[in-house]
Order: sequence, then structure tokens, then C-alpha cells
Amino acid sequence: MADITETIPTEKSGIAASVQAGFLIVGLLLLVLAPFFFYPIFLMKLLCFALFACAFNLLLGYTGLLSFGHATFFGGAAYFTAYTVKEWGFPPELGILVGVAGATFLGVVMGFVAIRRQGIYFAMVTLSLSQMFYFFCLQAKFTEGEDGIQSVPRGHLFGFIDLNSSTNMYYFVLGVFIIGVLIIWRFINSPFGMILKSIRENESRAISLGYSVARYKLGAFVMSAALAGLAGAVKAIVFQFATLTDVTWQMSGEVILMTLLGGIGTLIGPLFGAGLVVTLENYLATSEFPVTIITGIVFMVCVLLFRRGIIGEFYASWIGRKLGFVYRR
Amino acid sequence: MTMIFGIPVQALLGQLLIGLINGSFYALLSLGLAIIFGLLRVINFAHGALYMLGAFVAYLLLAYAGIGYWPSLILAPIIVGLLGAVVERLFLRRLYDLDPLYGLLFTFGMALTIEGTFRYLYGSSGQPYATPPALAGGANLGFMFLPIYRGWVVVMSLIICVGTWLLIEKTKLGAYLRAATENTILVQAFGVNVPVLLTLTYALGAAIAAFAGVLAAPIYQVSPLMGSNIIIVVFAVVVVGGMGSIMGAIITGYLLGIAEGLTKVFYPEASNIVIFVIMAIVLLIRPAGLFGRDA
Amino acid sequence: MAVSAMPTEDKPRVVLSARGLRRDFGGFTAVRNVDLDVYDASVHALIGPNGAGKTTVFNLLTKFLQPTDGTIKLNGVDITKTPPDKVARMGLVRSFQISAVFPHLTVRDNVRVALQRPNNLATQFWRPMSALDRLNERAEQLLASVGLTKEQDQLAADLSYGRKRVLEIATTLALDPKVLLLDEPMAGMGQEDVSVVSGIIREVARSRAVLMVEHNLSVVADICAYVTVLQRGEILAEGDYATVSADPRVREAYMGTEEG
Amino acid sequence: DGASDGKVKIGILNDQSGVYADFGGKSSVEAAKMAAEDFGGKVLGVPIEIVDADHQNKPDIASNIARQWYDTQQVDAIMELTTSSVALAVQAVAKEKKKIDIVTGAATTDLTGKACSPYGFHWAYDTHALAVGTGGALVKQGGDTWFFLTADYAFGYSLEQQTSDFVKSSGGTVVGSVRHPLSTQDFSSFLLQAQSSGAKVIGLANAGLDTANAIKQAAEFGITQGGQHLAALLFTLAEVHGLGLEAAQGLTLTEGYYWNRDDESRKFGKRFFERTGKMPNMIHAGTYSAVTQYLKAVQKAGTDDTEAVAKELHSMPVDDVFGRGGTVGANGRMIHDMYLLQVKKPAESKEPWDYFNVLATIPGKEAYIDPAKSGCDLVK
Amino acid sequence: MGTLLDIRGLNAWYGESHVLHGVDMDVGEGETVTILGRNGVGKTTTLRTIVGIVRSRKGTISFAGNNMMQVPLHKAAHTGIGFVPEERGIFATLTVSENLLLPPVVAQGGMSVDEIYELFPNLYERRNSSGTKLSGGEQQMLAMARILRTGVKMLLLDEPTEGLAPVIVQRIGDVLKKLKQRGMTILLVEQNFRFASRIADRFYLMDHGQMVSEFPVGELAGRMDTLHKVLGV
Ligand SMILES: Nc1ncnc2c1ncn2[C@@H]1O[C@H](COP(=O)(O)OP(=O)(O)OP(=O)(O)O)[C@@H](O)[C@H]1O
Ligand SMILES: Nc1ncnc2c1ncn2[C@@H]1O[C@H](COP(=O)(O)OP(=O)(O)OP(=O)(O)O)[C@@H](O)[C@H]1O
Ligand SMILES: [Mg+2]
Ligand SMILES: [Mg+2]
Repeated sequence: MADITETIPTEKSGIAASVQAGFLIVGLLLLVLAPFFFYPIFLMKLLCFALFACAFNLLLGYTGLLSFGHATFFGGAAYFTAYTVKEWGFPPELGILVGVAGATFLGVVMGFVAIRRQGIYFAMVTLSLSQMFYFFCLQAKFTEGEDGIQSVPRGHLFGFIDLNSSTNMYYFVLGVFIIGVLIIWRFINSPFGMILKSIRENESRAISLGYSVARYKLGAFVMSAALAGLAGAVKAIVFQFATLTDVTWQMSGEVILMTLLGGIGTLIGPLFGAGLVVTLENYLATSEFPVTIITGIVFMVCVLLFRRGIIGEFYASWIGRKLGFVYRR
Repeated sequence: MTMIFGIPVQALLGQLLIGLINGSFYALLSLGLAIIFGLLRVINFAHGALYMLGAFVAYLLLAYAGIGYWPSLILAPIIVGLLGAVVERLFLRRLYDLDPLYGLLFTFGMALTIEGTFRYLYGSSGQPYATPPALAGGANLGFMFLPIYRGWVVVMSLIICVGTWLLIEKTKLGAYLRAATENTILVQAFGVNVPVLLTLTYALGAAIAAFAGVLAAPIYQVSPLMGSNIIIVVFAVVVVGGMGSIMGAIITGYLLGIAEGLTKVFYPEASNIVIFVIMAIVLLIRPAGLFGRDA
Repeated sequence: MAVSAMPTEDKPRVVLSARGLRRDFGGFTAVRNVDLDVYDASVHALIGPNGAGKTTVFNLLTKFLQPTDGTIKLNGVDITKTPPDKVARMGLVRSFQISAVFPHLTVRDNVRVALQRPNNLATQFWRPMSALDRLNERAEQLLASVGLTKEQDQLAADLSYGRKRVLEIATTLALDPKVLLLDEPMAGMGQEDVSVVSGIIREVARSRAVLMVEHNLSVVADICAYVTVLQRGEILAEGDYATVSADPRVREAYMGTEEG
Repeated sequence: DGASDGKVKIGILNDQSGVYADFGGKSSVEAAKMAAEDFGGKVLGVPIEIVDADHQNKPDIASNIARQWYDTQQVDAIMELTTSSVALAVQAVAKEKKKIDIVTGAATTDLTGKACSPYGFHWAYDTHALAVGTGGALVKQGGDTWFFLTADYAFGYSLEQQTSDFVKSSGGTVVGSVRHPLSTQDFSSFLLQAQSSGAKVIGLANAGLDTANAIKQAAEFGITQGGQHLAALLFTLAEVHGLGLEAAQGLTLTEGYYWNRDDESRKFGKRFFERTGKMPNMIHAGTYSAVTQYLKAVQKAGTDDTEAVAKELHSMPVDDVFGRGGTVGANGRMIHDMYLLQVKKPAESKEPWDYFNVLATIPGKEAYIDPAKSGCDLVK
Repeated sequence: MGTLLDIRGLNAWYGESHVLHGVDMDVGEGETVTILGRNGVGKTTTLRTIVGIVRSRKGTISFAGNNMMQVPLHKAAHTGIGFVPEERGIFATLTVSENLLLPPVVAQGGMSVDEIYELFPNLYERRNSSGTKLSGGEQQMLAMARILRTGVKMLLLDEPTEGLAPVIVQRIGDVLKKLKQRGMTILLVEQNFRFASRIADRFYLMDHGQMVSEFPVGELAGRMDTLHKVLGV
């Protein structure tokens, strides 16, 4: 049975590496210049979702675990951050830290239960647990139910950078995004990442070599949860509210769509996927097309025809191969 | 009046019965999921949408063709089953060689599309569907007033569950199905047309879901949302039961329906999460589920 | 290690021992009443007809399956309740009946993955991959010892079946185990590979205990000091190869009347 | 000084594909267009333009669109704003950008309470008005013992809380309540508890599909035949239509508008029906009213400048098919009469959409919180 | 004795990897033919390609007048081919008798269930236990037995002795001899050529995805040198 992670590029020749470096520089430049051409709040939203998708992809693309409950970490962190910043007057950086810590905690709890099952069971278990969290948020007092925590002050970063300026806010979000991606990159290219890879390849062999597979999976799960939380926490500061939308299972589905569209197991794919989904959502809002139908169709078409996603298809395409990107199979 | 935990026994009996009725829907849906998963290795996220479709087909048949409940009980499953067959032939078939997660994602997209379409066309507040006159009214059981229709639901779901179980455990067709679950290629090499079998299986699963939908129409609002509300719970049911056995899926469905019903009496705030809590506990104690075999 | 003398005629040390081992699957008892002692610095064979329960015994000893009954001790420590990865870390390492490599890693990486844990390089998620380079030397040594030097940059998936099994042994040795459990290491191997692998096993067993399941009786005769014959989950006979193969019950149940 | 950019542009931002699509949805957009046409398509000599968007019940999408509309698309006012998380988020954006927003779709009293804005208005209804209408007025009609079926989240609690306050202050008693989770399918357990409580009125402090399912199953369990009375705290014509009279008969509810109440409302209802295929509920009519009043304010102020228009909106009386005799408080609350309605028996209904008997009219002063006590810091 | 199975220029692939490079072979009616060869030379693949399990293939395969290249997998059995895979493929969730009755009967002339139980008395004893509870040898017998009932003309057996105890290997040899007497055509893949030599009429030697030589059983003794070289025994 072909693994969901089969489309991961395994090796890159010299050209591919430099092409990738080139893309990276151009991409960075574009991101730095973007607010001069696009609406900043839109870009910030895009970056938050891109980081969320990258974090999700860390789990799916590199350990083969499909979580259907990542909204819990994204939306949960948003609540924690919004609450501490608004009610306790925390500065933004501290609020974000609280959000990440909260998401990490949720990741430990959910991961502890969920990693007991694999494959689609894992997906169903995470879905159920996140639904539980959704009901918790709905009923808990501090989330203010369907109103959400509103009017969260953006405040001053480190006490002196005024985040109410959308330029400042944008570069802060960009900074967080880049740091997040760097963390993910380091994580998957580390000794730990190597063990993750071997577990994905042959789990019982990894056990027989003495690795407590569950702990490694949990490690990856928690790391992914923490980064998803980082994305959610920043989003709460950007939009100045945290609401139920971000903890629904539809949100968990959305991040899967972003990853799938961008390319499972590619480092930058989710950025493209997130860009596409966010743009599409915005566009559909003012069009005649009903959003869910289009999203659903995109999902189906993607699974049937472009399983590798935008970046994956590019790597596997004629040009990609010419440039030296190599695929398994 | 005798009391248990401060609740009159009479009320408790009533609640047990009601739990059983809810369990009927869980059992029917998890049964379909288990059959489809067993053979196709696809977690059918669209199962809730098919259930909704069953109810809607019944509604549409009534609204546009004047076809009532009884014919719909047969027609709607057939129509939805056919639709399932088409989906299997055209799309799902292409995903069998891939990681099962793709099947999950595809059917997720399918669920969104179906649900979105009906929401677009019919709004979300739901459509009316009356109880068939022959089953209207209720019976006073002494401890509660039982609408006759609800009794009918329990009976029908039991018949379908047991019938399906017999079909799969006791017939030649069932033997093919079980064998194909283990080794599709070999069964095919023996001269069995497995592709057709796969199509039939998905169609059967879809038809059972649609049947549940028609059963539900007179009780719940016929709404595009009725499927997505129930499917996540049914997933949890399936995890608790473990998808190893058909019987397991059925029994777990009824049991959890009852567990949920009782929670509504003792601690109603938790009734929507009680199944998830049970799921978490079962996973911690018996990761393979109550009736599951370890992979 | 400075143990000079080979175990003499009097009792060598028991490293792995099982008492009263039993395992039920539903109503069916796959293994019952199995007592087993595996000695240091020797090769012990577990043979028996198909379905006798050999693989199950392996699974029980390495804790991939939990025994229904009985106790298992490794170097005197009771491991009956220990999880499998812990057992592996205690020095009891197994191979699988179906070859177990990491197919999309290179041959060298396969061995390096095994080396990571003993060298405390498994959980560092903050260090770059190049931190693993210091394992290369040891990995290459191990690969050389089994003759895989030429193939070290290939993907394991591209190796032939026999080479995969050899790689698996190299990976296992990387953990420097005290007890090695090999499930049909020569099954489906060509004759050349069979001799290579028997050579390796013999070499390995100089300083370790090896328990292996094998159908190839000439190998068993050649390298195994002790043989246990299982039948229907129970021990039918025990002893050295000559004794066991002379046992008429073993001839009837397992070897048949034909010569070797 | 006239319109700033050669047109007056109004954005209708609401749920057009999700759970609240029937509540307002595309039909609200149509109501807004009717208002613009009735105004002659022009104000201050420049064209009136209506744009709309589907916020999909996601506050971040709504907030994103609102910002873009205000900043780059020259939208002067945003209206409708179904669901409270969206309404609160957009009102915050509007306040920051010093732009007008008029909420007709959301229920929370916070919009004119602690989250009030000098440029924000709340038009059609709110939880308080619903509670007064159904809670207070029904007790006077003899429904003096209550049992609540409450959706287990903030909205449900505040409906239950406010309603039982009015029940008690009108001399009734609350004999019990049970909290059910949001999106419950099966209410029979809860209904049995309500039934055995013996209360005369079962108050449904929930919304949408939950209310519809509860009503439908109450009929199945013979609760209304047993002499108990159902009162839905947030339910409109659109949902009664979805439920059908057979199941809904006898239900009481409160709305700020009923098309078949008098000639004027019938006239508007019929026109609306011709364009949308359904009769308007209070959100549709409220949106019509909000757009009309906004245009009148622009006309009167002679400019579309926010401060000037907001000043007019606060001071002008409301007098249209929806808000007859309405006034606007300093907190932005539009205060108008509400109606206690009862769903007819199928036999009583003389034509399609003829669903309600009007049981009582609740004067606006009673229905809405006195602005001075609203907790809004704009009111001294 | 006519030719039942005729294969010319058969090529087959697993994904990108080219495994069979032009296999030519034939099997006569009632004949027992054995393919010998080392691991991984493509013996199993040859059988799987004939049946149609491996579908990326080129060349011609004709069996009893059918062009097998055109026949879909689930129709192959109906032309009279019975395949017993290397891994036996006993179904765990089915009982022994369900396993036995599973393959549809494709032609007249198959054995009756009684005859089969007579041939394999152990199976009769265990008919109600689940398939995987059988010992390896019993599983192998069951795998063969269930094909005999269907009335196929030809058996494709993939290493029926692999991993079996010597005593069971003997029994299987006896059964195959009996089948041969009844006129069954058998294509056998074996590594154990001592076993093969007891029942085969003719041998093919396979290497690198091709048949490198072919000889009748009588020439076996004279060819031991080549065999040693190719098989490495
Ligand atoms: N998980 C399981 N569930 C049920 N029965 C099992 C299970 N694992 C093994 N068995 C049964 O236990 C018996 C022993 O199996 P085991 O695999 O240990 O045999 P073995 O001696 O290794 O045989 P072989 O030489 O064929 O590998 C067999 O009858 C098998 O069917
Ligand atoms: N499913 C598969 N996918 C890719 N390659 C395969 C597959 N099955 C077999 N191969 C490869 O095809 C070649 C031929 O395999 P085949 O199984 O036909 O060999 P064989 O002669 O039957 O060997 P053995 O004696 O080990 O059974 C081998 O190199 C093998 O690695
Ligand atoms: Mg074994
Ligand atoms: Mg083979």
C-alpha cells in the first residue's frame, strides 16, 4: 500500500539545492515586500495559516500521522493568548508564550490518548477528542461562548514596538513565521527526525531496536501542536479576537486541505496551500459560489488528481526532475 | 416510587428505552461504516451525508412526486445506494492502492460537497416530514409514553442489523466479502468478480445509511446538517467498538446510545461528550477497542 | 570483555530463561509449558514443524506478545512485564521472519539508526543531521564485517533478499546485544548467502547468546550447540543435534524418513 | 458637502451558506436592495450601491472583509452581521475605523452594552427583547409555571436567565430547567423531564435546528396535547415555515415584525415575497428598515461623513414598515415594539405563510433595556 | 498430448522494475513441469503474470485456446487455471470448510468435497476450525485442495514445500503424484529440486527473468553441473 508520505522528495542534487535556495531568497524578498502591494491583514492571516499548515505537515508529512483535530491547538492557543492579554493585561509576547504553552499541554493530553491507535483510527480519535475540546470551549465561561473573546488589545511588543501599526504587526508575524519554519526544518533534519523517519518506514523494527515508538510519536505530535498553537496565538493578536470558529472540526479539515493542496511532506508547500485557501475563501465570500461546495470539490479533485500538491507536483514534474528533485517510486 | 440515584425507576426505564432508540441510529450507521471499512479500507466520512441524503430523498419524493413514507423506505435506499455505486466506480476505485487516508480525505470532500449543495438549495433550518399515519400516536407503557414510531425504529434497526450480520456471516456472498477483505487479489484469482463486490459493498453501506435517514426523517428535522452532527459521534462509536467485527459495531452502537441516554438524565451537560470520554477511556485500557483485533 | 576461557564442560552461564511459558489466542493455545534456557556464547536452535509455535515463542521472549502465563528472565532480571522496547534496550534483540529493514533509508543509515540510541543521539531535535557523522566509522565497520561495504550508499529497498537479511544482522549487531534472537535468518536465501550468514552467526556467538529458528537442518547441525524441538506448542525434545535427530519422535514429527 | 466618493455604498455582510442562512442570508441582501430602490436609487445626487459578502460565520473572514470594505472599497456602512461573534468583531473594526455598522442579525445585548460604539447600531431585536416578550407577556396570559430547555452555552444561559427574571417579576415561577448540548439531535430525554415537571410552559432557550427538533419531538411525545405549552425564545417565521404548522402549532414566540399583522406590513411582505419567494421575518424587515433609516440620515446630514450621519441616526425618529414609532438610544439601540405571536393550527391558516396569531404587543420601552442602564459607557 | 499453455516473449514489470525479460515456455496437457531457479529470478512473477495478477506485461500467453493477455483477473480461473500462491492465502476469518468452498466452481470434473476429504483426511478433522489455526503443512494442503474442487485443468503451484517440515514435504509429493495420475496438468515452481525431481516430467531453468534451459527428467543427472552453477546448490 502506498504510503501517504510517499511523495516526499528524498534527495536533492546540487542544482536542486541551489534552485531551492534561489526560491527561498526570492520568496523571502517577496514576503518582505508584500505589504506594499497587498492588504496587510490578509497577508498576516495567510502567514498564520501557513505556519499552522506547516506545523500540521510536520506531523502528517514526516510521521505519517493524520490528525483531524489540529484546530484544538490552533484555536485553543488563540483563546489562551486572547484571555491573558485582555483580562490579565499580559504583553503580547507573554500572551503568545502562554498560548503556545497551552497548546503544548493540550498536545500532550491528546497525543497521549491518540497515539495508541494508528492510521485512520488515529484520525478518528483526534477528531473525536477535538470535538470534545470544542464543546469545552463552547461551555467554558472564559471563552465567552459564541461571542468569543473580543477586542483583545494588540499592545506593545517587548514594551516598545507598537503593534497597532499594521506594518509593525506584519513584520512581527513574518518574523514568527520564519522562526517557526526554521524550527520545523531543524526538527526534521535532526537525529530525532531520523528516528521519526525510521519509525515511519518500519515501526516494529524500530521497536526491536529499542526505540519507544510511542514517545517519539508523542514528541512529534507535541511539537506540531506547539507550533500550531504559535500560529493560533499570533492570529489572536492580529485579529484581536479568539472565537469558536478556530476550534471547530471544519478548521481541522481546512488545515488538511491547505497541506494537501500545497504538498504533503514538502517544507514550503503549506505556504502555497494556505495562500490558495485563504484567497479562495475571501474571493468566494463575495461571489455567488457557495463556499462549502467549492471547498469540497477542491478536496476531491486534489485527492484524485493532484495528490502531490502544488509543490509536490512541481518537484515531480519534468522541470522539477530536470532540476534534480528526486522522488521515491 | 423506587429510586435509583435519586431518579425514579420509572423515569430510568423510559430513558433506557430512549437510549436504545438513539442507539439504533448509531448501530445502523456504524454497521455501514464497518462494512465499508472492512472491504474497501475506506473510512467513509461521507456516511453522515448519505444518511442525510436518505432523509432528503424521502422528503423530495414526497414534496415533488407525492410518494409517501412506505415506498420511500425502499426507494430512498435504492437511490442512494445507486449513487454510492456510481461514486465507488468513478472515484473511490482509484484510491484503493493508496494510503487509506486518501479515502478519508476524498469522502470528507464528498461530505462537504453534498452537505453544501443541500444547504445551498434548501437552507439549513430543515424541512418538515410527518410521521406516517399508521405509526402515529403512542402507547402508554405505564412508565412512559412511547410514540409508536419510535418503537418501529428500534424494531426496524434490529431487523436490518441482524439481517446484515446474517448476510455477511452466513452466506456465500458474505464469505466472498470476508475473504476479499483479507486478500482481494487472491479471491479475484479464484474467479470472483471482486470489483463488482466492492461496488456492491459501498452501495450496501450507503443504502443502510439512507435507510437510517428515512427512519430519522419523521423524528428529526430533515436538515442538511443532520449528517455532520452525527458522523463524528459515530466515528467515536466505531473506535470504541473496534472495527474488527460487524457484531461489535452493532452492539457498541446500541450500548453507547444507552450510555448517552443515561447521561442525559444524570448529567445532561456531558451528554454530548460522554461517548468521547468513553472512547478515551477504552483507548487507554484496550487500544484495539472492545471488539477489535490488534492490527 | 576479559572473559578468557570458553565455557567448559561444566555449566555455561544462562542468560535468558523462560519457565512455564504459555500463550492463548482466544481458545487456542499456541504455546504451553515451555521451559527454555539460552546459554552465553553459544547458538541455540529452535526447530519444529510449521505452526509449532516458534515465532510465537520469539514474540513472547521479546515481549512483542504478552505471555498468558509463565516467567521470563534476562540475566536474572524478571522481564515478564517489561515492554518490548525496554527489553531491547536491556540487550535482547530480535530479527523478524519477514525481513525487517528501513527500505527507504540507505544501507548506512539503516545501521546508523540502530547506533543512534546507544550513542545518545536519538532525541536531540535541536541538533543538525551532521551530528550523526561521528557514527559513520562504527557503521562502516559493522557493514564491513558482514560484507556490505560496496552497497552502503544504496537504498535498502534495492538490496536483494539475502543482502537485506545480512543488513538486518548488521543492524542488530549495532546494538551490541547480549542475546540475539533470529527468526529463520536463512529462509529463502541462496547457498552462498547461507554460508556467509552461518559464518557471521558463528562469529557473533563467540561472545553472545544466539537463539535461532531455522528449517535448514544442515545449518543447525553445523553451528548449533543446543537444539529444542517444539511441536504443537510444547517441547518435544531437547539436546545437541545428534541426540535430537536420533529421537524417533522428532524424526516422525519433523524430519520425516528421508535423509537430511 | 455631499457624498465623499461619488456614491453611497452599503455592505451587507452575513451568513449566506451556513447555519444562519435562512435567518437572513441572501434575502437580507434583497431587502437592502429594496430599500435602496424605494429611496430612488440615489441619495444626495449620487448613486446608492449595495454590496454583499458571505462571512461563513467566521469572524476572521468578516473582519478581513470589513476592513477591506472600509479601507479600500469606499463602503460607508456595514449591516446585517448575523451571529454575535461576527457582529462584535466587525463592530470593533468599525469603531476603530470610525465607520457606521448597523446590526440586525445578531442577538447579544453586549453590542449596545459593554461593546457599544458611537457609530454602531443594533436594530431588529436582542435577547432582552425576546425574553421580555416571551417571558413576561406569556405569564400575563396565564403561563405562570415554567421549565426551561436550555442550550448549554452562553447564549442559552443568558436567554434563560433574562426570561426567568421576567417570569418571576410577572408573578410566575420557574420549576426547573435542563441544559442540553448544542446541536442535540434527540430531545426526548429532556422532553420527558420537562413533561414530568408539570410546568405549564416549556421555554426553549436555544436556537435554530435545536429549537426545531425540540418542537417536532414535543409534538411526537404528545406534550402539547397534554396541555403543556411550548415557548421558543428565538425562532422566526422562516423556521416555522421549515417546521410546518403540523408540528409547530400552538408554539409562542416573539418577533419584531409579522408580515400579516396589518395592511402596511402585508404590502411590504408581498413585495418581498415576489422577489425572494418567501415572506420576510424580522431580520429581513429589520435590514430594510436599517438601510432606509441610514439613507434618510445621510440625506438629512447632507453628507456621508460618519460623525454627522451617526448624529442623525441617534436623533431621528424611526418610522417605516418595521420600526414604527421607533427611537434610537445613545447606546445605539433602536427601540421599537415587539410582538408576542402564536403559531396557528393548520386549519386556521388561510393562505401560505399565514402562520401567526398576534397575542400581544410589547411596547419598545418595556422590551429593550433602558440605555441608561445598558452598561454602555457612551451613556452618561 | 497437445500444448495446453504456451508462452512467448513474456515481459513483465513491477512499476519501473523490469522483472521478466522474454520468457518462452510451454506446458503440455497432463504434463508436470517444474521451473527451477534461484531467489528473485522471477519464478513467482512468471506464475503471477500468467494468472494476470501482474498486469504490466507484454508478449503472448495462450491457455487452452484463450488469449490470456485479454482476460481480466477474475475471469482467468474460468478458463481453467488454478493458482496456489507462495504464501498460501488461507483466509483467517473463514473456517476450513468455508475456505474449501470459497472458490467458485468453473467447470465440470472437479473433485467432490468427499473426495477431497478422502485425499486429505486431516482437513476433514479440522473442517470447523478457522483457517489460520492449521499447521503450515495443513495450510498448504488446504490451499491445493480448494482449487481441486473447482474443476480447473491446470494447477500453478508456487513453492508448495517452502518452509515445510520434511515429513510434510513427503506427503505433498504423494498428493501431487496422485493428481498427476488423474490427468491434472501442473506447473510447479520449486527451489527444492530433489523434491521436484520426484514428480516432474520436464524442467525449465530460470535466470534473470528468462528460461535459460529446458530438459526432461531423464537428463537431470547429466546436468547436475549446470544446475549447481546456476542454482548455487
Ligand atoms: N495472533 C495470532 N492469533 C491467533 N493465532 C495465532 C496468532 N499468531 C500465531 N497463531 C497460531 O499459533 C500457532 C503457532 O504459530 P507460529 O507462527 O508461532 O508458528 P511457527 O512455529 O513460527 O511456524 P512457521 O515455521 O510456519 O513460521 C499457529 O497455529 C498460528 O496459527
Ligand atoms: N511486488 C513487487 N514489487 C516490486 N518488485 C518485486 C515485487 N515482487 C517481486 N519483486 C522483484 O521481482 C524479482 C522477481 O521476484 P519473484 O518473486 O518472481 O522471484 P522468485 O524467483 O519467485 O524468488 P523466490 O524464490 O524468492 O520466491 C525480484 O527481484 C523481486 O525483488
Ligand atoms: Mg514462524
Ligand atoms: Mg517466489
